Amino acid sequence: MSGHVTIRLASERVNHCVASSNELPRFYTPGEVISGMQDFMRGHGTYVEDDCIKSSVAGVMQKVNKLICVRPLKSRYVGEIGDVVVGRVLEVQQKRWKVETNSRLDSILQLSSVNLPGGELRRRSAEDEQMMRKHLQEGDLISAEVQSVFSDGSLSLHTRSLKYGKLSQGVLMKVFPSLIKRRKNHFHNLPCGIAIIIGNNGFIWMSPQQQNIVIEENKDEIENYELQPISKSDREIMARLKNCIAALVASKMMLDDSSIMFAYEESLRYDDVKELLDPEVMLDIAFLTQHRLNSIMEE
Amino acid sequence: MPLDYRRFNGPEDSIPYNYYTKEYLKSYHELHRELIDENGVRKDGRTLDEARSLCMFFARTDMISQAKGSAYIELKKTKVVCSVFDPREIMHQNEFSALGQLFCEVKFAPFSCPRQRRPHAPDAEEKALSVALRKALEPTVCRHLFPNYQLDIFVYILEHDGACLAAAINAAGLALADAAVPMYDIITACSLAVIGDQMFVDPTEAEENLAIMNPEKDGINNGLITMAVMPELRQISDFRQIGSMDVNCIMKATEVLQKECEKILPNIQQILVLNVVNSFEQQKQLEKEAKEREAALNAKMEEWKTLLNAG
Amino acid sequence: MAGLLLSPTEKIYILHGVQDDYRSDGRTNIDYRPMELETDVVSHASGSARLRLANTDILVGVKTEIDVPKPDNPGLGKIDFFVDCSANATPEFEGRGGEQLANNISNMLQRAYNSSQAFDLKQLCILEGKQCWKLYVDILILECGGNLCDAVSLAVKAALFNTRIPFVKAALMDGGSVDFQLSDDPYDCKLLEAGTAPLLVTLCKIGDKCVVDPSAEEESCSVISLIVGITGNPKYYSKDAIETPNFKCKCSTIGMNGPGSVAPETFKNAINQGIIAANSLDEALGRALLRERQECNNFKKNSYGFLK
Amino acid sequence: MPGPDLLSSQGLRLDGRRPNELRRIRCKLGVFTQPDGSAYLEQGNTKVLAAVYGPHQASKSKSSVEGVVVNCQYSMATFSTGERKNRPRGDRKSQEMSLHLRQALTAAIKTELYPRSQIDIYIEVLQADGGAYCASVNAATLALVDAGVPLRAYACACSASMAWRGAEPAPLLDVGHVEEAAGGVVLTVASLPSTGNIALLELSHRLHSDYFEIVLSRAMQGCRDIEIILDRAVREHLAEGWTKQDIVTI
Amino acid sequence: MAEVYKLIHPVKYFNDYINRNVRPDGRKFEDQRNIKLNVNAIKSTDASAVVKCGNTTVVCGIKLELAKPKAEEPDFGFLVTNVELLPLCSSKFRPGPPSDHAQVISNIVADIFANSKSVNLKDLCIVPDKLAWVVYCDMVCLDNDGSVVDACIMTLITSLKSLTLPKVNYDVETEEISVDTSIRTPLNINGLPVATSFAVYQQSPRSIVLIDPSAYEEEMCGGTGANLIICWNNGQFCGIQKFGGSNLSNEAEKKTLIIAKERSKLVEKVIETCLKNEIK
Repeated sequence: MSGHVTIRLASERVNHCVASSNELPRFYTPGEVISGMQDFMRGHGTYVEDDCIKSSVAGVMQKVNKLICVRPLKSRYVGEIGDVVVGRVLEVQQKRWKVETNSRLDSILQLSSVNLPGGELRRRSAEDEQMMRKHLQEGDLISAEVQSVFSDGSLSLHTRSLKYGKLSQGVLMKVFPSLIKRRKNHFHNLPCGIAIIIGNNGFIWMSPQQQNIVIEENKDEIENYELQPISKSDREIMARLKNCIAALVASKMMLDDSSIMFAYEESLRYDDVKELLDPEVMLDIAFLTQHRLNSIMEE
Repeated sequence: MPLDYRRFNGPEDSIPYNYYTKEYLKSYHELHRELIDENGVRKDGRTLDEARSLCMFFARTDMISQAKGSAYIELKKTKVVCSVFDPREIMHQNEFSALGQLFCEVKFAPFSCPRQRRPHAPDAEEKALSVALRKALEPTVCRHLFPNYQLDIFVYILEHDGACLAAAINAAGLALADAAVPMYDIITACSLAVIGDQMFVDPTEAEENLAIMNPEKDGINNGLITMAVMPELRQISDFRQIGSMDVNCIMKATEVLQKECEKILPNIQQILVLNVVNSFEQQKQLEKEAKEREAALNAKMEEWKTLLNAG
Repeated sequence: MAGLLLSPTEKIYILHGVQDDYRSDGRTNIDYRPMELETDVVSHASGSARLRLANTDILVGVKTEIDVPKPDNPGLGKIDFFVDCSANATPEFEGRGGEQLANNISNMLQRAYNSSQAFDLKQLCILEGKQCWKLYVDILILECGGNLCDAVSLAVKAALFNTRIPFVKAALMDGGSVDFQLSDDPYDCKLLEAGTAPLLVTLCKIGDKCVVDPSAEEESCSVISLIVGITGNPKYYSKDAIETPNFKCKCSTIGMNGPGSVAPETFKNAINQGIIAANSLDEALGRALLRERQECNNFKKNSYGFLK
Repeated sequence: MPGPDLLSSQGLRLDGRRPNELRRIRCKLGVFTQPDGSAYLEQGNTKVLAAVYGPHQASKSKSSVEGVVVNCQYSMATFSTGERKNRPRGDRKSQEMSLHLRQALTAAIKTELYPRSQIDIYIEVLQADGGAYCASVNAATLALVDAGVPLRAYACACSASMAWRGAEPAPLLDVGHVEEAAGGVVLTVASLPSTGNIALLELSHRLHSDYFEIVLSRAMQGCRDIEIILDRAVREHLAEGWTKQDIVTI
Repeated sequence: MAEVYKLIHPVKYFNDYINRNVRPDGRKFEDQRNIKLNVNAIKSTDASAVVKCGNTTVVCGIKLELAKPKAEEPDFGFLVTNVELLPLCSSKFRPGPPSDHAQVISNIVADIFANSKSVNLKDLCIVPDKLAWVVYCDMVCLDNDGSVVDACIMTLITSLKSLTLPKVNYDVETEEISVDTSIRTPLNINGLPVATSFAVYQQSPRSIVLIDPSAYEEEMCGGTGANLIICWNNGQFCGIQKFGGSNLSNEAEKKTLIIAKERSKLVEKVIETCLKNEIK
C-alpha cells in the first residue's frame, strides 16, 4: 500500500497557454499614450499627462461612452456596488467586522448591515456587541454584497438577504478577480448537485446543496447540521470541481457557471479525481473546455 | 567568532588538556568494552534496563527563593536546575494571541561537560534543546488560561552526564507544578541510547557519545531517543530520535520508554504531595508566628495605654 | 508560520475528508501532489536543484570549501545546512520573520544527515586530520504551499546528487603544512554519493489519522505533525543497480512539530506510514534524477529555471 | 586617464561584447502563484526573482493618508556569489540596496492613488554577476506590472562604465562582474525612459566631469533599450493570458 | 496579611522592622546568614565548590585548558574568572548577553581576586613562551538573594584551593604534548581572601549598616547590589569598594572594617574545615 508520487523534470514542463491563435486585441502598457484628452474621460488604469490619456497598467482598453479604462490581466479586486463577494472575517471590532475580500483595503461589515439569526429585531445595545463574536468570529467565511464604496476605496458590505451570510462546510478557492465574469447571478446550483458561489472578488465557494432546512427551527439543530459529515459522493464532485477550476485558472480562462460546468463534464473522462492534478491533464481539460466555448460562440 | 566584550576571555586558541591524554585516543571498541561488562552490567553498576533513580532524595522543588516555582533534579552525576517565573505580558507584539506562550531556555554551565568547556553564547545544541523543551511542555500546560501572556521557564544544566533533555523536561514539569501553573497532566520524560542490539535506558554521557559515534560495523542500529509523555492521558508530547535505527528497534524502544516514563510518575507525584504537605505545615507555622507577634504587639499596646493613662 | 486562518466549518470539512481517506483535491491520505524537478540551475554552486511541489518552491545550492576536520573526527568531512525563508514566499518572512521556521528545518536536516548510514562524510576527506571538504547546503524557500520539510529534503538530496567535487591531491609537507594540487580541468571531478541520503516525511495528524504531503490548509487544521527522516536506498540512484538483498531503510531522525501531542498507537502507525511514503518518494526521485542525468549526457538538456 | 584595460584592440570587451551592447536579457512574468505579482529576470548571468504583495492594507504604524507606502527588501541567496555569503540580508549593503530600490520604484508607482495601502516588493538575487541592482529594478518593474499596480511608466535601470579605445572615449554599457572587479568607474542610472526622468544616479570611483555626459547618455540609452525589451515581454505575457472570448464579452 | 502590607507600603514595612532593631528575616543588624559549603560536587570539572549563604547559591567550576602564553608575558599563565547571573536566579535578569549589573559584579570579583594576589600567575606557566595553563573559573549564581560577591569569592577560593594540576610533559624538539592525569599537584594559593558585603540604610538621623544583606534589603537600600564590600585576606586588609547608597560616618566605617575582619576569620575556618573533610 504505497502512495502516489510523481516527479517530472523541468524539460517536461507543460505550457498552460490555450490562447486561440485568433487575432489578439490591442494591448496597452504603462506609459503608453491612448488618446488625446479632448474627447474622453479617464477611468481606472489610466492617467493624464501632457494633455494625453496614458495607460498606467498593462492590459486591454475598455471604452464606455466617453470613459476610457484599461483593464489589467490581474490585479487586486476593485469592488463595485452590487457585487457578490465571498470574504473572511479578520477581526471583530466595535459594531463592525473587518473582512478580507482580496481588495486593496480590508472591507467592513457593519453590525447594522447584518440580519441577526432568527430574524430577531436588532437591539442597538452593548449586548449586540457581545453577541457579535458568537455570530461571526475570526476566520469565518461569509458571502455578502457590496453595499457602498468608501472614499478611500474600501468596501462596505451587507448580508441583509437570506442568500447571504455565514458559510458552512465546503471549500474555498482563491483566483484572480479578473478571471471572474460579471454575471447577473453569482449563486449557482450546478447540475452535478453542488452549490457554488463565484464571488466577484475571486473567492469561489463550493458546498453541497442545502436541503432546504427550515431556519426557524431549533438553533442547536442547525449547528448540529453544520457538523454532519458530507457524503463521499458529494465530496468527490467537489474535489473534481476544485481541480477543474484550478485547471482553468492555470490556463487563465474566464470562470462562470458554464465554463466550470463544461470543464467538469470534460473531466469525467478521467475516472480518478486526483489524476486531474497532473499538469498535462489540466491542460487537456482547459483545452477541451476552450474548444466547447468556441463552438458555442460560433453558433 | 567575534570576541565577547561583556565577559573576560581567555586566550583564543586554548585547548582542553584531555586532548593530550591517553583516554582521548581510545577506539570505538575499547570504549564499548568499558561501558558494559560481559554480565551486562554497566560501568556504574546498573543493568541495561535500569534507569537512575528519581526518588525524592534526588529531586526536589523550591530550590530557588526568587522564583515562583523551581526544581532540582540529580540523576547521579547529571544535575539540572529549573525555575519558573510569574507569567508576564508579551512584549512587542501586535497581534492578540489566544493561547499563552511558553518561553523555554536551556543552558549548559560552562563547566558542565566532561569533554570540553562550553562557550557562554548559546550554541545550536542549546537552542535545539530549548525548542524540544517547549515542544514537550506545550501540550500539558493549560495555555488558554493566560492569553497574551508568556511564561518563562529556565533550565540550567550544572553537570551533563547523559539524558539531560529528559532531566530538563522532568525538572520543568516539577517546577511548573511547584509554581502552581495549571496543567492537564504531569509530564515525564526518559532517554534511551541504542548501540547495536543493546538498549541503554537513561544513558550516561559516555554511553550517549558512543551511541551517536559512527559504529565500526556498518549497518547496525545506533542512536539516541528521548521521549516525553503525559502518563495519565497516555499521550506522547515529544519524541526525538537521531542516529539510524530500523523500525523494529524504534517500536521496541517506544515501548521501553513508555514504561520508564510511567515508572517515573509515582516519584513525581510523591514529591509534589510532599511539597503540598510541607507548605501546609509551613503556613501553619507562619500563622502561628503571626498570631504570636500580634499578641505581643497587643500586649505592648496595652502597656503603653496603661502608661499613657497613668502619665 | 502562523498558518492560514480557517473557519471552524472549513476545518470540519477537511477533517471529515481525512477520516474518509478522501481529501479535498481527491487525493487519499498517502498521495503526494505532483512535483517538478530540475538540477544544475545555479552556476555559482557546485551542485544545485529546484523542486516545485504544487506551489511549494525550493531552490538548493551546494557550495564547497576546504576546511580542517574536527579533532574528534579526523577522517570525516563536514556538512552544514542553512535555510533561508525568502520574503518572496510570504511577507511574514520579511527581515528575520522566517528565522524560527528556517532553524527548525535546518535542525531537522542536520540531525537526519548526522549518521554515517545516512550520509557518508568519509567521502569528503582529503587528508586525514588535516584537510577535508566542507559542504554548505543552502536552501532557499521561494514559495510555501505546505509540506516544506519533505520538499526541502527532496531538493537537498537532488542537489547533493548533482554536486561535483574537484579532485584534490594533498600531500603533507615538512613542518605539518599541507600542499594542494587542484586539477585545472573543471571536468576532473567526482560526483558525490548521495544514494543513502535521507528524505524527510511529514505526517500531519488530522483527527485520528495522519496524512502525507499536507497542503497549507491541511497544515493549519493540525496541531501536531510527526517528521521522520528515512535513509535512501542507493539502488534507485544508479543505472546498473545491484540489488542488495538485506538492504533496509532506517530512521535517521524522528521529531515532532506543533503544540499538540499524539497517542502511542497513532505514533507507531504514523512511523510505518512514513517509511512506506519515504520509499516511494525515494524511488521516484531516483528515477527522475537518472532520467535527467541521461538527458544531460546526451547534451539534450536545456536550462529552464524560471523561464518557459 | 590611465584606467584598466577594458577594451581589446579589436574594440571588444572582456566578455566579448561590443561597448554599446547589453547582456542578453530573458524574463518571465507571473512565475509564482501566491504573490499578487512576480517576475524572473536574467541579465547575462545575473538572475533575479521579484515578488510583489499588494497593494494591501498598511500596518497601522506605516499607514499614510497621502499615498501608498512602498516597502522593499533586497536579499541575496547565500549561494548567489562566487564566495559564499554568510547572511542573505540585513547587512549594510543590502539595506542600502533596499533603499535605492525603493527610491527608483516609488518614482514609477502612482502612489497617490492608494492612501492607507502598502505595496511590498521583495527581491531575491539568485545569481550575482554584476549589475544586480539594475536587474532588480527591471525585475521589480515587471512584477509590478504583473500585479496590475498602476505605473507612470516602466522603471528601468542600467549601468555604464568608461573605457578608452586609443584616445577615443568609449563608454561601456551594462557593466558585468569582471568589469566591476577590474575597478573601472560604474555609473548606475534608474530612470523612467519614456518620460526621460531620472530616478536615481549612483557613481562609483571618480570620473572626469568632461566625460560624465557621454557615460550618462550611454546609460540612458541602455535604459531605453531595456524598456523595449521589457515592453515586449509584457505584451507576450498578455497575449498568452488573453483568450479571444474575453474580448467579446467585455 | 504581612505580604500585602509589604506590597502596599514597602518603605513603611521595612522601617517598622528597622525601628525594632530587627531585619525582616529575623536577623539582627550584625548577624550574617548560615553558610553551607560543598566541595567537588560537580565531577565534570577539575575543581568545584557550591556555597549557600542563606538563600544565595553560587556554584564555581574550574576547567583547565592549555595554551601558548602571551608574547609580552612569556612566563605567565592565565586565570579567567567570570560571574554569570542567570535569568533563573532572579526575575530581574533576562536571557541574552550579560546585563550591566552582571558585568559590574563580574568585574568586582575579578578585581578583588587580583588585588588579593592569592595566585601567582607564574605558577601556571609550564614551559615559558611555549605552554601554560589556562584556568577558567566560572561562577554561576543559581539563586540571588543578596551578597553575591561574598559567595562568589568564597566558592572561587575554595575551588582553587582544591584544584590540582595534572602533570604535563612537553617535548621541546617535537613540540608534542602529553598529559598524565594520574600525577597531580595542587596549585599554590597565598592566603584566603574573604569579602563581606554591607548594605547601608539611611533612616534619618542615623544610618544603619546591615551585614550580609538579602536581595530585598539591598533593594531597600537603594542599590541593585550591596553598597559596600570589604575584603580581608589572612588578616590583611586588601580592598574596599563602595557604591552609591548613603554616607557613612568614619565611626561606622571603622566598625564595618572590624566586623569584616571578624567575619573573614569565621569564613576562613569554614573553608578550612570543609577542605579538610574533603581530603579525608
